[in-house]
Amino acid sequence: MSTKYGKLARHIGEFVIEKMIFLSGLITIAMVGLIFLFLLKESSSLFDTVTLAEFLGGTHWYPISDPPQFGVVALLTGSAWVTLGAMVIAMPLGIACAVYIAEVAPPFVREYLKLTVELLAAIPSVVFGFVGIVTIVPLVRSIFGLPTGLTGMAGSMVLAFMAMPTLVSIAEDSIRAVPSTYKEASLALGATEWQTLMRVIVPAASPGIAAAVMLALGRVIGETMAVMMVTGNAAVIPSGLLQPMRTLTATIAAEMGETVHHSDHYFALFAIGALLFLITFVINCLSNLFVTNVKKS
Amino acid sequence: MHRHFDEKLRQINERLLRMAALSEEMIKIAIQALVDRESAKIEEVFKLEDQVNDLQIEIDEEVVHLIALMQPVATDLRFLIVASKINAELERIADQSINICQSTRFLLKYPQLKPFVDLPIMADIAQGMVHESLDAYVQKNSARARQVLTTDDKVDAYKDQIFRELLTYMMSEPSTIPRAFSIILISRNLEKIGDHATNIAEEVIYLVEARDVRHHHEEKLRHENRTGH
Amino acid sequence: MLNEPYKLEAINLDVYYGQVKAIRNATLQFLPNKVHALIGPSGCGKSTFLRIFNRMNDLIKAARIAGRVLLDGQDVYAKNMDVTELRRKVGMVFQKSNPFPKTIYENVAYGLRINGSMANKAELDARVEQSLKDAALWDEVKAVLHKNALELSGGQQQRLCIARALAIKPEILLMDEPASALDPISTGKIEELIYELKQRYTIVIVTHNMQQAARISDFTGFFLLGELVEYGKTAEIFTQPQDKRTEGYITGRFG
Amino acid sequence: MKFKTKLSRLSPNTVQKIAFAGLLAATSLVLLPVLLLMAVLIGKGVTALSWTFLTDIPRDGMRSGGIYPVIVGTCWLVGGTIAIALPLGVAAAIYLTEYARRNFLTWTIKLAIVNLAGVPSIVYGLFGLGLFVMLLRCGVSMLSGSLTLAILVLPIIITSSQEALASVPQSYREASLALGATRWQTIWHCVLPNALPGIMTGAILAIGRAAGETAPILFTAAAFYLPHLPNSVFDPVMALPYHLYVIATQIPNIGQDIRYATALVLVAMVLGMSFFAIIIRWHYRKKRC
Repeated sequence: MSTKYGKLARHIGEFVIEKMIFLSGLITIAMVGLIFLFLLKESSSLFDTVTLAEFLGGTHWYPISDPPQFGVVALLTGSAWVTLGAMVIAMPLGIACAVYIAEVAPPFVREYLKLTVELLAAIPSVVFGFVGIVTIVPLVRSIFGLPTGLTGMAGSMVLAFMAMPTLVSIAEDSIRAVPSTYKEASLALGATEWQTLMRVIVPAASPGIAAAVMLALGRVIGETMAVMMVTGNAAVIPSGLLQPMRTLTATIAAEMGETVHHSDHYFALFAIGALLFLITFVINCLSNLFVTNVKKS
Repeated sequence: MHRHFDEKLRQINERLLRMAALSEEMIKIAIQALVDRESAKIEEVFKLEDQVNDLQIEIDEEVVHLIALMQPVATDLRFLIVASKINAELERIADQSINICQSTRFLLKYPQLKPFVDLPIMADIAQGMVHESLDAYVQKNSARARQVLTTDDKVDAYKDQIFRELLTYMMSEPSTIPRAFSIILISRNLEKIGDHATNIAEEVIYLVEARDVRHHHEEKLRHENRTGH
Repeated sequence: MLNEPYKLEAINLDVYYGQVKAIRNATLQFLPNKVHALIGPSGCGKSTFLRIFNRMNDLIKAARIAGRVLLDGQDVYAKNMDVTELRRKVGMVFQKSNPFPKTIYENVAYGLRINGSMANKAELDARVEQSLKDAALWDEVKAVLHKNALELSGGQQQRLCIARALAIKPEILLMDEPASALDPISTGKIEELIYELKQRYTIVIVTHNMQQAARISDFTGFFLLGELVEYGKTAEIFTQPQDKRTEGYITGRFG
Repeated sequence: MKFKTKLSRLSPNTVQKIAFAGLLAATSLVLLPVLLLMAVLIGKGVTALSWTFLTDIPRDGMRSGGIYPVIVGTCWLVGGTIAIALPLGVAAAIYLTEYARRNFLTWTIKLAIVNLAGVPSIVYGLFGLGLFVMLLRCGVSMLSGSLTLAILVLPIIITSSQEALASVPQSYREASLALGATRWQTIWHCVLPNALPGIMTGAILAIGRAAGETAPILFTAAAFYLPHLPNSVFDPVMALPYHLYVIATQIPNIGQDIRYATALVLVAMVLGMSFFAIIIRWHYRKKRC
């Protein structure tokens, strides 16, 4: 039988363990706060010399000129073009793919298809970048007859693939989550499977599909390495996808290595980081909203 | 599977058997008191009747409890309902013995009318019927129960014979009428005991075969089916 | 009832569930070596009431109580009450059998291992065997003690849960509709088991099946809308209930 | 509109056949390139792969030789990452599922985790640079890299552990508590063993993710060229993903097969982990049913 002393030791031990667990939980939340505060703190130094309007509205990104100019419009436009291009490619393909896997593919094929999608999710982004360089870049150059294939178009195509796993797996989940009674009711009324899909299942799953699109969008905007490797990295405002361009993420990755620490350039890169953080934060909150809506209904 | 319900049923069974034994004993002693002209034995019968009455109430209460609490079905249900009915029949058998004793009390005030020949035999048969019907119940033996049904005719025959014999006494000597009438009543009591035993036997057949053989019930049914009513 | 000391009692007990008063002013006593059944329509607060006694309702944040609960005359809700110690004294069997996904042996040994009360393997083996025997399961599982408990049938799983509760030698056994998910044969086995177990334990069983309460219990309490309408000997409740509402419920005339 | 009327004249079954064919085409367009990619990587990479490639140091400005320090560096980095992130993450998950009440704090934590998962990896890199490298003076080192990657994979570990813990039926906890176990005993003896497969799956996925990430280690841990193994956790290391980036874009006149082989090793490492996780999940799912 346990002695009084043993019982006391047990109580103390448990008290300590529970407090440690609580602390770990707190550390985790603290991390998120810390990341944002840190980005804010480091980037705030930039605004001693540059105004927020100059930063957000400036069209020239000449960080090492004298005097340097830190306008992110070119980079924002670059990110926007690449992202837009990627989503235009990824959305129809990804949703079609999700519908096929969830509702059309025979069961034994379905498992393999899902496995392939998961495979795609696991491939590191440098590998995408590398493969992009050796395959897509020359392809874009020859198709469009360009002097270089390192363009926004190549970036969009690579990103479209990288967005696919997020898009397909979440959309597929939400399609599968539609109660089978809906489907049965529609089929029982004499609708074909395709009619049922388009008029009942996909509309019912649409909040989930929207969430999938948002999450994929977040992934695309935040992607760094692959984009940096295939877009050509020209910090000018692009007028179309067939030009070299540079994204927000690539700018940080490419320039941070060469900056002097605690220089304006360094702080400017942190400011870009903060901007990215905000953009993805908003996108995440939006997709989260869709997901909770789905759960409620 | 073991059920503690079975234990309860067994207890009821035991009580019924004890009651049956007491009832048989009462018949026996009542007839002894008459034949041997021993008024002391009459008191014995009355004492036994008290026990029978107590048992009747106990069994009735237990049956009600078990039906209320255990929701018996099929064999269990038939068993409890039959137990309740046998309980009542046994109590009436005991009552008949009491009636015999009351007639005996009257008879013992006068000299004996005639030596008893048929009456003790008839009492034996009636007592045997009670015994047999209870045995059939315990063994759940419907063949034995049917045997009891046929024995009932014998008791009826003895009753008629005793009645005819005593009728001649009464016609030749009117002063014997009260005594002879009492004896006729006793034979009638014994006949009733036989009837009660018959009822028990019929209940046993219902218990075992789940068939109702009372009042030629089944034959009537068969007849109705044939004629299309 | 009798002049025997009560094993467990609730005095003027109110149970709140958030803003809702789930149980109103219930007072009732449980005697050693008797089976006490709590019956009533679904949602009348029986299960909540049962969980008061081993303080399992501590887990439900919204639940709180007023009134007193006494185990052997001691206040269960006293500040210095060791809840784990209490739960060792007051065993519980749940509505849905919930064996751990471990072996049959490990399920029964779980409570003993947690406490570290067994000196050696032999002692542990013996206790596991005894508990399984007490739960009338030993003969069915003695050859497969190291098989996963989830492979047992529903009725066997529930008896395993009873064995698991018995292993730590409780004094009281709380049962929350222990047979509601079982077929009639398994139910019959559990009922017979309860009849055997009452020789050694104080048993409180919640059931929505009043026939079951009638079959197995010595005392019955009838709950309606959080109120203890009637409490007394089972035989009396089922043959001559004092309250019209009890009569209505047990005869099935109740709207 | 003319097209539409024409289409509506087709029988529903024909429409369905055409539509399904379209879906199949889209699916193939998405998934066939993946298989093609794998085929090319394997086909071109395997020829350059050799025992010396895996065990030799890079030579001749990385144009020849092997990638031994790169592989070892990656393993160290990832090992450190998981050593930091796993206990923290599992503890946080235990706190959230077993202890936390439903209140504003919990809601904030959940939101924080969701957002942490969506933060671009380059932002983690910035954070690591600012906090670990500069502020805490760990320098560009294995330690800084592991810490940064640990924060990156925390959401993965927390969410998968939370799911695993939540999937342990509430009735197990009730049974254990009713047997007189304390809360922690219940978690340790009853909940965690049942959640272990799920937690392991999450951990392995986290390892795969950490091994494949480049951006977070770009300024926190990665060395451009370091032909020997690191001596302490305060040394920078070479890491596979960064190395692949370097030889793919920064080194001119390098043989294609070295690039393919490096990419193949990286992919094999990461996918190996994922497959392992999938197998574990599959195994336990089968066992549970």
